[in-house]
Amino acid sequence: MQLTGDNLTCQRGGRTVFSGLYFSLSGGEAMMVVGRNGAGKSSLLRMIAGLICISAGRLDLSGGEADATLAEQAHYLGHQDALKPSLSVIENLRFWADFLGAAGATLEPALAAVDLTPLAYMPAAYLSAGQKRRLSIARLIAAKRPLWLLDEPTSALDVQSQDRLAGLMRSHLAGGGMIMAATHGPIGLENARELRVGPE
Amino acid sequence: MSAFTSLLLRDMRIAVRVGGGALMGALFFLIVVTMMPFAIGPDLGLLARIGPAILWLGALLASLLALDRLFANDLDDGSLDLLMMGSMPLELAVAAKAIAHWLTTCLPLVVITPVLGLMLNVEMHAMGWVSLTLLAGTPALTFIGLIGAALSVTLRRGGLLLAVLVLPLTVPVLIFGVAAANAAIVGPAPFGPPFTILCALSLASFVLGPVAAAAALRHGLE
Amino acid sequence: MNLGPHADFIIAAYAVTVFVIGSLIAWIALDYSAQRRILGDLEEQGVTRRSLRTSKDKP
Amino acid sequence: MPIIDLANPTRFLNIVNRVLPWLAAATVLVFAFGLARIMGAPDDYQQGATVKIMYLHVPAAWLSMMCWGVMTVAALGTLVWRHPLSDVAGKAAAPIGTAFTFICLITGSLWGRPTWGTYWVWDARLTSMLVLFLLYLGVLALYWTAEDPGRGSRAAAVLALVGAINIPIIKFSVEYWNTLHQPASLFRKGGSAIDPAILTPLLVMAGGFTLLFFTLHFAAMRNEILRRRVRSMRLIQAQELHA
Repeated sequence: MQLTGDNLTCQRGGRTVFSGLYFSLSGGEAMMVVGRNGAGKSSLLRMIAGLICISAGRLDLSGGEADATLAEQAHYLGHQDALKPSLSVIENLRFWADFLGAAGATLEPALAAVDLTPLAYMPAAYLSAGQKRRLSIARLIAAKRPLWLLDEPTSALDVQSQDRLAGLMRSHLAGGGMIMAATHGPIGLENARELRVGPE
Repeated sequence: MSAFTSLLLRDMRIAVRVGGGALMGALFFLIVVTMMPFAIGPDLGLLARIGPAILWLGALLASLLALDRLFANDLDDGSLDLLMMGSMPLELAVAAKAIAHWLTTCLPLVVITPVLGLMLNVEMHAMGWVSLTLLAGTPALTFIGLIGAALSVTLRRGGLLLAVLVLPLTVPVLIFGVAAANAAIVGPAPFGPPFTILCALSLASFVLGPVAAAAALRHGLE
Repeated sequence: MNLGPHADFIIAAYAVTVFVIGSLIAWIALDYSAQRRILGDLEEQGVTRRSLRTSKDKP
Repeated sequence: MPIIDLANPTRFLNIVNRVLPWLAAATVLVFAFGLARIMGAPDDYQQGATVKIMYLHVPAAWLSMMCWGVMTVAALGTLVWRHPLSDVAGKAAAPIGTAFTFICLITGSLWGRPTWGTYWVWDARLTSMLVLFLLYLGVLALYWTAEDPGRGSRAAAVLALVGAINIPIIKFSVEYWNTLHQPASLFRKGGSAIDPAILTPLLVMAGGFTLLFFTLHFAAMRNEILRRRVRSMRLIQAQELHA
């Protein structure tokens, strides 16, 4: 399974954010997208997730499910947590698991993986920023998708939760998954390659 | 549970929980209808004559204004991004949201119509006909309004823009809805033709609305 | 007692009043037992309020 | 008892637990007495037995206005003195006031059918009650929409105060509007000189409704205090697990 970007260009509001970007990522590999503020790290992730159009170039995922688009095989963890405050923790998770992945996914392991099991029936409104982030991460576990697109995944997480996230990412890679993460600092993956976006 | 039903149930659940807007449309409808006699005067004969028209106008405004937050909340908390990444076509996801909205917001409008008709001195049997036309016509309003909701959310503007975009598109629904109601109540034209056209409008918008709204969302989001 | 020709309306008025007040009472009673139950569950899970003083002498 | 004692929700809960059974018993007794008097009350020479609806309609109207008064006082408590129980009192009163206003409207319309020949007439008093009903629904909607109880209470308190100032103006305007369109008034309910045989049961029923209001209000306040405890305990639970 391989994701390749070929001469990618991103234009937003008439401004070229980045151009001529090449990369390739194979199963089991992680890639850190680095660059200055405004260099287009988030734009690149959103482009791969199919949320903004590709101005020029090609994106290709080979070796995945034949009839699924790239966006349907990717998880996107953005700056917002996509949680509804009036729904409980488990209701939020069940909805995204049903919507994004296989119906009837088991949610308990996903909740346990982010250590939210005791709060399963609490409305999401009561959660702290870090707990909301963890619930958002549980979505990646509950619905299986090979490509994880993580935009600043460690924001709002304490050290312990960052370690837990690193463990989850490692086991995702070990299972043949791929990770692309936009980040300003280390997120606990040792063999990750770097992809620099925008000017040095 | 399939993605479609899970989205439908989730939106309905949010609407009826604390902070949701399930009955707000019905409340707005009640207030609009109450305001009318203050402008027109409490003449019961006159109110009975124009009652069906008042009810239709009130239902039109209530069902459109309630659409304002349909996509805006999902945009604000990032859910909209994920809704576009589902394995289900975006058109279906949008349709699920619209159906949930119709069930929680427009169905209550139809249910309280007889009570409001009572206040406007519309006769008992006439109220049944008005409710029936609203039941057949409000899906068209919701699905046409869906397009406006999608357009206004991509521009990150809500409220009046939605009404400005959508109200002209609802003219046929209003014409045939009131025509069908009046035909049933006072005649002399038969009830069948305008009511059939009203149903046809609902069915057509059921197809057109989600397709156009999904297109607006896809092309509008950057 | 003779309610005259409009007995239906009088009975309906009293019935509606009883129904509305009855549902209000039922809602308040159900809400009370629900809140007590949730409080009991939370206390069983070992959650204590910041003002311990008040949680002890609750009936 | 000094009001400051009541500021402590736990103290208030203890008092409510002690007072509520007595209050409920008194309500039942007064209602039983009132209903017995209504049975024996004479019919009106014009309206016949339908005057019996008045014993529900008029007290419900009084109580719906008194309830807004309670909410106004609670609103002052919330906004001016920041009294912890005022939020609770205001929130607990809103649904009860809505229910009484609803009773007033429904009984008015059921009384109107035999009297006027139609269920609803845009008569000045009924219309004012309808506007009051809409105001109540607005307050309920505000509580319903606000996810944070404190913010919702303050918003509803402002609305309650604005409403209290506005209600007399609304009443005046509606009366003006009504006379403008219908110079000949339809039928005046009650009348200036009420027969004591009718007045006594009316006052007894008004007393019963007042007792009922306070019974329900105290019980609803108790629920609201418990609900806030649940909320704060859940927040603590979420916090402890975060650590």
